[in-house]
Amino acid sequence: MPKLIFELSRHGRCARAQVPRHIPRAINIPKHFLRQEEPFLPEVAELQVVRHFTRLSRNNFSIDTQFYPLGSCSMKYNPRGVHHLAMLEGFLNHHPLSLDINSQGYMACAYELQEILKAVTGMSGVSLTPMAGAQGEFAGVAMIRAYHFARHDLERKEILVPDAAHGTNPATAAQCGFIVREIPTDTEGNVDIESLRAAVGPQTAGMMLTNPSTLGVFEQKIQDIAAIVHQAGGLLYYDGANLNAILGKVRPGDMGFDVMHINLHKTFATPHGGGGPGGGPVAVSDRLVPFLPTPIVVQRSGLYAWHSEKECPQTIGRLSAFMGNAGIILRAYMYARLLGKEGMERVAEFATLNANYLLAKLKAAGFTPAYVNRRASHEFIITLKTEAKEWHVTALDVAKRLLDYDIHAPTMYFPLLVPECLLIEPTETESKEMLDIFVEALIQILHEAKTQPDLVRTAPHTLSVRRLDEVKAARELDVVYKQIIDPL
Amino acid sequence: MPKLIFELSRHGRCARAQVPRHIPRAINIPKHFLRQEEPFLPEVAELQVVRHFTRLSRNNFSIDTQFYPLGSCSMKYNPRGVHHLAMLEGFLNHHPLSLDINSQGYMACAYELQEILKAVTGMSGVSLTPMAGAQGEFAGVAMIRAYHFARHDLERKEILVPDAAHGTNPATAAQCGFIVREIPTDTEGNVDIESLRAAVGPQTAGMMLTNPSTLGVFEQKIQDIAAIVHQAGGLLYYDGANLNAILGKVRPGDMGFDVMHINLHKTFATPHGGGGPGGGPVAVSDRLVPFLPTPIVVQRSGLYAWHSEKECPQTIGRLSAFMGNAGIILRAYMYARLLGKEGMERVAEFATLNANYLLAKLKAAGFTPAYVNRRASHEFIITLKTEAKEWHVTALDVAKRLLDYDIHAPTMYFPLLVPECLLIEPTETESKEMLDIFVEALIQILHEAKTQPDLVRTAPHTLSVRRLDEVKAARELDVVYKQIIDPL
Amino acid sequence: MPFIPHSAQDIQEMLATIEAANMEQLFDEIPAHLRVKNVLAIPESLTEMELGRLMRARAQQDNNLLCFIGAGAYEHHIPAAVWEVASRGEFMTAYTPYQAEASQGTLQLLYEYQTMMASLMALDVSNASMYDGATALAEAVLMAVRANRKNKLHRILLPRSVHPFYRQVVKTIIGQQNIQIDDIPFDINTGRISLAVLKEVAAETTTALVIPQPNFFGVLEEVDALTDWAYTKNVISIAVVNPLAMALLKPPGQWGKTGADIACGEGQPLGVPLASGGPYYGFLCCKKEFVRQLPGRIVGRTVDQEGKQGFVLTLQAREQHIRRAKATSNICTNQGLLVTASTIYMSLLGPKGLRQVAITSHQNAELLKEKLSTIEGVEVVFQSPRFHEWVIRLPKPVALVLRQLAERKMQGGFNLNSMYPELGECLLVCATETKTEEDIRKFVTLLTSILSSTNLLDKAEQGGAHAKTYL
Amino acid sequence: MPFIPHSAQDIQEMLATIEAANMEQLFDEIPAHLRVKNVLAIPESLTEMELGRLMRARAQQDNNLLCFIGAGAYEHHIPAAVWEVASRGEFMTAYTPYQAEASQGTLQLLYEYQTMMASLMALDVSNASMYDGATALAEAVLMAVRANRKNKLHRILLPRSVHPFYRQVVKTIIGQQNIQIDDIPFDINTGRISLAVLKEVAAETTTALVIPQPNFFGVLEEVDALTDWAYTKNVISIAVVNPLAMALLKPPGQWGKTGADIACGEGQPLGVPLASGGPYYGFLCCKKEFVRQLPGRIVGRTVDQEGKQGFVLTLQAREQHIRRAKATSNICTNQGLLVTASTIYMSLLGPKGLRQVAITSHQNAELLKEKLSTIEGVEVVFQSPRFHEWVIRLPKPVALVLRQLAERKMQGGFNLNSMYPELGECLLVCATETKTEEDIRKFVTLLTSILSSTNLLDKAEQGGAHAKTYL
Ligand SMILES: Cc1ncc(COP(=O)(O)O)c(C=O)c1O
Ligand SMILES: Cc1ncc(COP(=O)(O)O)c(C=O)c1O
Repeated sequence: MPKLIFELSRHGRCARAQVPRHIPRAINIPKHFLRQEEPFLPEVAELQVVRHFTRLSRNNFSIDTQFYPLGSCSMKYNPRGVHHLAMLEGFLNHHPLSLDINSQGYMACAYELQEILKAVTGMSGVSLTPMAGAQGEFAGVAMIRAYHFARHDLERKEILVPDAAHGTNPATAAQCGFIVREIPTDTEGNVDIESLRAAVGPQTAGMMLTNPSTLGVFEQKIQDIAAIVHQAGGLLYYDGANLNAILGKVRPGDMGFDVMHINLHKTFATPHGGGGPGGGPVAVSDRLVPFLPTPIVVQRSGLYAWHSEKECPQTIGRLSAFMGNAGIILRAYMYARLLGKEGMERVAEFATLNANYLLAKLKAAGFTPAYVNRRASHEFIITLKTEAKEWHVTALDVAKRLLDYDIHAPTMYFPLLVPECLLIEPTETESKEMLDIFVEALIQILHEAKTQPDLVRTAPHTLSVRRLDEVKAARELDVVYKQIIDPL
Repeated sequence: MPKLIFELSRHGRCARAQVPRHIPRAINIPKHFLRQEEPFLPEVAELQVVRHFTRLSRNNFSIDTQFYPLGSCSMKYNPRGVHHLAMLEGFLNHHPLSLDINSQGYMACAYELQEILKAVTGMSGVSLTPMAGAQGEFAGVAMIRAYHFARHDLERKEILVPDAAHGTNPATAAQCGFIVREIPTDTEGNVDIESLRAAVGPQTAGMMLTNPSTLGVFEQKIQDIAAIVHQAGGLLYYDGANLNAILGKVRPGDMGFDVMHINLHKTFATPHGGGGPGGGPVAVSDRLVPFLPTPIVVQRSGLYAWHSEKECPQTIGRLSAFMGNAGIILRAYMYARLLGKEGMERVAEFATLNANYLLAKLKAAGFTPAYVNRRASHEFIITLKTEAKEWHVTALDVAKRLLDYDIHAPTMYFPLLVPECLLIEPTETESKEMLDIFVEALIQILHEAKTQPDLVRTAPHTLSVRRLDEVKAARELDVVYKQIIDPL
Repeated sequence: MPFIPHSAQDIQEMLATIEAANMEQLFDEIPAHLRVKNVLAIPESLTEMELGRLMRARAQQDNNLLCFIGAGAYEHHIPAAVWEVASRGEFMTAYTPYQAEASQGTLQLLYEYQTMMASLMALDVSNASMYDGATALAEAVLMAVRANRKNKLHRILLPRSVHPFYRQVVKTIIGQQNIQIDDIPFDINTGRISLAVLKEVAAETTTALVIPQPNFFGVLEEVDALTDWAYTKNVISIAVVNPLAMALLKPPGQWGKTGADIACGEGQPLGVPLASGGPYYGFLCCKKEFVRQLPGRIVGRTVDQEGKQGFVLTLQAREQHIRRAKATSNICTNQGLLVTASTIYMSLLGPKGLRQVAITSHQNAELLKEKLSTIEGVEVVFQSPRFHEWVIRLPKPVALVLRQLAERKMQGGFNLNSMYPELGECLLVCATETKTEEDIRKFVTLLTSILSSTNLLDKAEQGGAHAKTYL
Repeated sequence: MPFIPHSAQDIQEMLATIEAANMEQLFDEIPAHLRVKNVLAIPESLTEMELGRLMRARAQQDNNLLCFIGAGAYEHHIPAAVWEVASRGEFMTAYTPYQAEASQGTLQLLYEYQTMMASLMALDVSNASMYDGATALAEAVLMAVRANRKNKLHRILLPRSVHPFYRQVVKTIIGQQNIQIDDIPFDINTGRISLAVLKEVAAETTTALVIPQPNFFGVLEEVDALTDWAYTKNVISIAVVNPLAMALLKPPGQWGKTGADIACGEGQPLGVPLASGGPYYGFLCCKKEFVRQLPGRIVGRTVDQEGKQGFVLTLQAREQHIRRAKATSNICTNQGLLVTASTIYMSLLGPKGLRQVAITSHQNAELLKEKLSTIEGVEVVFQSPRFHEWVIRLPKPVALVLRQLAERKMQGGFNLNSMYPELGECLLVCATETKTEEDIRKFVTLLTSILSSTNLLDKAEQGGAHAKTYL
């Protein structure tokens, strides 16, 4: 492991060519406003910086270097051409508050992406401003709230979520001031319809759902669910994290959803940057259009213009200082244009083909799918319950051991309701050979679990660090160099 | 190690988004001109290509990732800003045969670099066209030939080179039709003056020299050498590979050289690309100006123009289809502007400081310098003669073992006259700490050589491959996949 | 098939393994009548070459503008090394570092970032990023609310000298909860918060005070006094600052006697391009007693099985994927890559370089101010110390002037008209270290000529319809 | 100090270690009177920001030209992935792979390149690059000379249908040795080599025949007949080809009954930008019996101590650093990074994609030819099959027409006037896959209007002084 950059620091060093020339002019700021001592930033030369961070980067798995079957995350190829074009100086140097006449290039892209997202979702209105899925969820649930409010339907205080839902769903509902109520899943991975029926009522503001669900199966009774929620006066929210599974095949709007977000960094292949940025546009049916967050691009006599609070008096408001992650919007737009309508459909087809192929191979190799009778969507779950019991090798151990095989681990222990689970999503951009290599690795690890379980339990062995002590990290909080914080 | 890209190939695959759209038009080429079967190129998808070559890149040492004290190569930091600006579309899309009025931006840079190179070399004329040091040497020696020829001095058939010279020097002289005569080095690393005196005569066309020499010491009698060669009617060639040592301190023109090349990829920090490209501009004193290779940029009433055969009737001619490695010229120009005049001098100062510091530390640690009494220039030699004899650990072994310490090996076994030698050049862009780490590593290896010599003899141990069989490679020639060539 | 590697033979073999007759069958669990019937209303695919032509033309439309707009997004020189390294596939195409052992690069970098940002703010801890400056402020407010359990109703003092868009975002985000926002007016002469007004507005239920530095008008607030006042009133102080300015100005952790409790703001000035408004990132730092309220990801240093140093995401129990409805925030995907760029940027500049960027920006802004104030009819509005931005009043309608400038590719500043109608025809102007004397001269000349032209109104009205931004 | 990390303290400590009083003392072996006395006549240093402004302005000057020039350098779409990956520090900032174990990335890539290029040429082996196409041709000629020891005097048949700059370079490089170059005229009707003429010129001492495909005029040579003729005369055949065209056209290894012996050319069309003429790279392939004559680096596959596959530079005994004055060439630094880009380019396109690029270029060129030949007075000169370039004759002076086009940022082609005066006012025009119908329409419209304008001569003469390139 490289040292910390602070350990390379020497007083007086910096990247000289980057420092502006000294101007012989006074600083017109009274002294009591000024900083007295320097912040603790590293003092290093340009080569040291480039070498340090280049070396750090090499201590990462990534799509560009490894297969990354991280369920629910759609880690597909991020086209380099898209990134390259988004870095054109005309885009990079453009100020967000430029007048419209100086912004038509960018606005054309944003406008067209709004139209494309309407087409793929079957919705009537789109706002691109949410900066990730969770913020899209926030916007969506806030719109549900605003909708009921506008109709003076003020007692709807509950949002329903399946027990399999992603953590952002309940967290969002809570952040919007709702009470969260969990709906159980039946043995086939579907929402338990009877429980749902029992749960809805005049207090129901809406339900958040993803379909296919995070269990990797398509919710077949989706129309029943929609009917139940709608009849109770609630609205249906579609968590678009799994849109990759159905792109061009079936549309949330057609399934009865009222509002949804789209994770551009998943389905639209924008790079995830080791944690972000993302993009979480929201799409809505007619009745929610007035509530969309602003700004929104409109086309008016051949010119693009921004619509904001003034033009959208019922909007839930603004979600970012400017207009969201514009560069991600640009990239998603370009990806959509590269794919075109045929390409969109192929995404779902091949994502599904890859997932079902993997599932079939793993089943044949003796792994246990969480839902044996179901078709996999673009992802699926295997449970290592038996293995954990028999050989005391957990899903975590298997995941860590996979890293030694130079493959990123699948999502572990999510959804929470399936014990010792791995959620596996290969995506459409991986080749059959890569999938075969993955299956081989898992078979090998299963074998190791039986024959040398310690090897698996103490994995990884080949990376820059062995298994890390998370408990110590949380107990002896060290989150800032040289400033160890006492346990709280 | 990654597989070969051909092993990833599957019939029918390619990076679809990169293939031009089919146009419904006939191909107006008779069949007998056409290729019948496909070339053996890999058929792979875009992600596979990006992943394959990204992974390959990670199997390399480089300046961006490691200390690289490769003597004679000046592996210093290659400023990223320079690369970035050279990739501006206005530069990349510019055709070499664009009319001058559409080329003023590039030509301004080339012209100014010519002027800068004159200033740092103390010469009167510069041509940027040679594409690397060796082609610069070719141009230089061809000019020497043309010079004598123009004076009807037709019997000068010999070029002198010191025994320490780089292989390109004799190879170039031979390629120019000269007979090569080696001059021995004295015990202090200087050219043996008596031998030189004995060697010159009416057959002497010139002498090729670098100063400081490839032995890492400054040739103090350079003016005597110049006088001897000049009195014999020969011209003096300066191999600019070591210009980094003297930049802004002493100039070849002032030392009495008539002609020289400059390795832009060394002294001017253009990236070496794993083998190239480089740049090898030639600079000459007055009397050789008419013979410079073309094209050359001139300034004429505020506009830049190309001078070529027509304006330079005595030129040795053209050395490349267009005007040499234009992109490298651009980068060298930018580097020179970032450094400015003060920066130029600092290059020599700190390159020399680093080399002498390393030398002092290594001496103190018990290593044997090739020239104990001499000041190191920007590089220096240690000889492992004793170590080789005592512990049967060679310079090659030590070099390979250094790789395990995550440091690139110095140049080995060059110059040829010093046994078991390592030629060490740290360059000015490395920090003191890095040099200390290097010294520590060498001390450690020396210790290993004594205590566990096999560890050193079989190094490297930590890279993707162990020591490679070069003899087999040459004997069982396999230079094209699936087409093993029989031993010839 | 762009980006899909499957050969015809692959497809056959895979379908055979699945025991599916064709691709269609893979979707047999989807009710047939729900399936998309018509072809999607989306254009046909483009090749990368075709896309390149389209996008170059679009980028060209918005290119080569000279920019004196600030207002929350600032043009600074970004060393090429920043994005050359940040764009490496291993940083750019990685997911969140859930598998710590396979993500030490990102994790160590984030730990370094946290250290740098906390130190720049002179506070104890930093998280690994929020979406942007505005949402960071909203989250800071929510932190304060969570930290102060004694109040049932929470009132937040939110001065009007805070960026108007930030205030809007705060309202959108915390508006869903039982929190009241009190707008604090600014002193019309100084352009800053007046302590007297503050005292009037404050109440028992006041939970937090937001203190901008510099404020939206570029003016420096009397942060010491404000922080001290908050401390004495048991009000949590939330700084919202330009991080670059903190290399020159007193940082939040040193305001007043105790320092501000929380600091947040927009990270964009530290190596992130303007890029039409994003992706940027919000930073959020606080005193250590608030760390459990801190939303978002936090990286901690720990050891591996062999005692070797390593880094992990820590305190995850605060986060949505563990605590679900009780999480400190719903944020999941954050702005990691931007933080990567900023960390490289701060490393290149170091404390002295960063300070020099701040100083040069300030100096250029002062120069521009001097020059502009010599134009007849142009008036500098607030007479307080400024950082690199300030307000001028024009003798003609700002919208029309900006429009005329824009037609000549000059972006003269941000129109305050609709946000602060009480100020009249005011413009917020900014200069950073990127501006040369030549740029400043150009701007002054052009503005002079526009202001002295008599037919300004006629000309501009034709185009007036398009003269707005997305306010 | 840009790029120099030393702090003041470092310097002190280091000088102390060296036992030097100051920096000056480090240069004490240099005779004092030789030292530079005056400050170098070089401008002061710029910051990266300042340099950026300067270089952006310069790039802008030469930007946005529509290009129909070919003549040895061709504009093709380069997938972004090519240079995004080739520019990675580990490829770009590595030296020659002298330490094989630490350079397996570069070495494996070169092995893959050799395989691709040899296969594209249908020959047995390839080296790892020459400087450019022209020097590759010169080296190919030298190979032929070395391979043919029976001749004392060597005569090389070098057709005038070969790129004139290549012919000049060959003369510069081999002109230093005892080799005679025989220019072979082309048939004025077909634009290609006539076998009859060849037979006349050939002599006992003829060592090699150079065969271009397509030739400089874009015309396809009758390569089968030429190769067969050379074979029967014991003359070594050297193909000089556009490598991209070889995805569509018959490759050198399949010419005639035996195939050409050596193939070389310019690698630029395979993923290398125009960039004012370089860096490009030359490729050089041959039949296996010539491998010991092949200059430059060659990578071989071998095994390590444990039998694992690995790659090394091989046959180094041919090279200058071992064989010195007897080396096959003096080349040392080559064009590795360009080969890296080309290898990525060929991998992305594959055999079918590459063929499609060639076909589309051909089709666009044919379309352009049709359209241009409808302009009054414009005449297509050679009636032979072409690849993507061809010659037209104009009714007005080419130099003046080009100048007028250039003023409107249209680059109409390469002026053949000074190289081939016998052809009259001729222009070499090229279209590749990058040209749209719209581009072609623009060109035709502009040329039509220029040719029909009556005052062409007057207007253009004013600027005529600058209307030349570096011919
Ligand atoms: C099912 C699901 N919903 C929501 C989200 C949250 O999206 P984001 O990370 O873009 O905020 C995720 C992200 O992993 C997810 O997988
Ligand atoms: C001393 C010396 N001379 C000449 C050369 C040849 O230069 P190039 O590799 O640029 O052709 C080198 C390169 O290593 C060298 O070190």
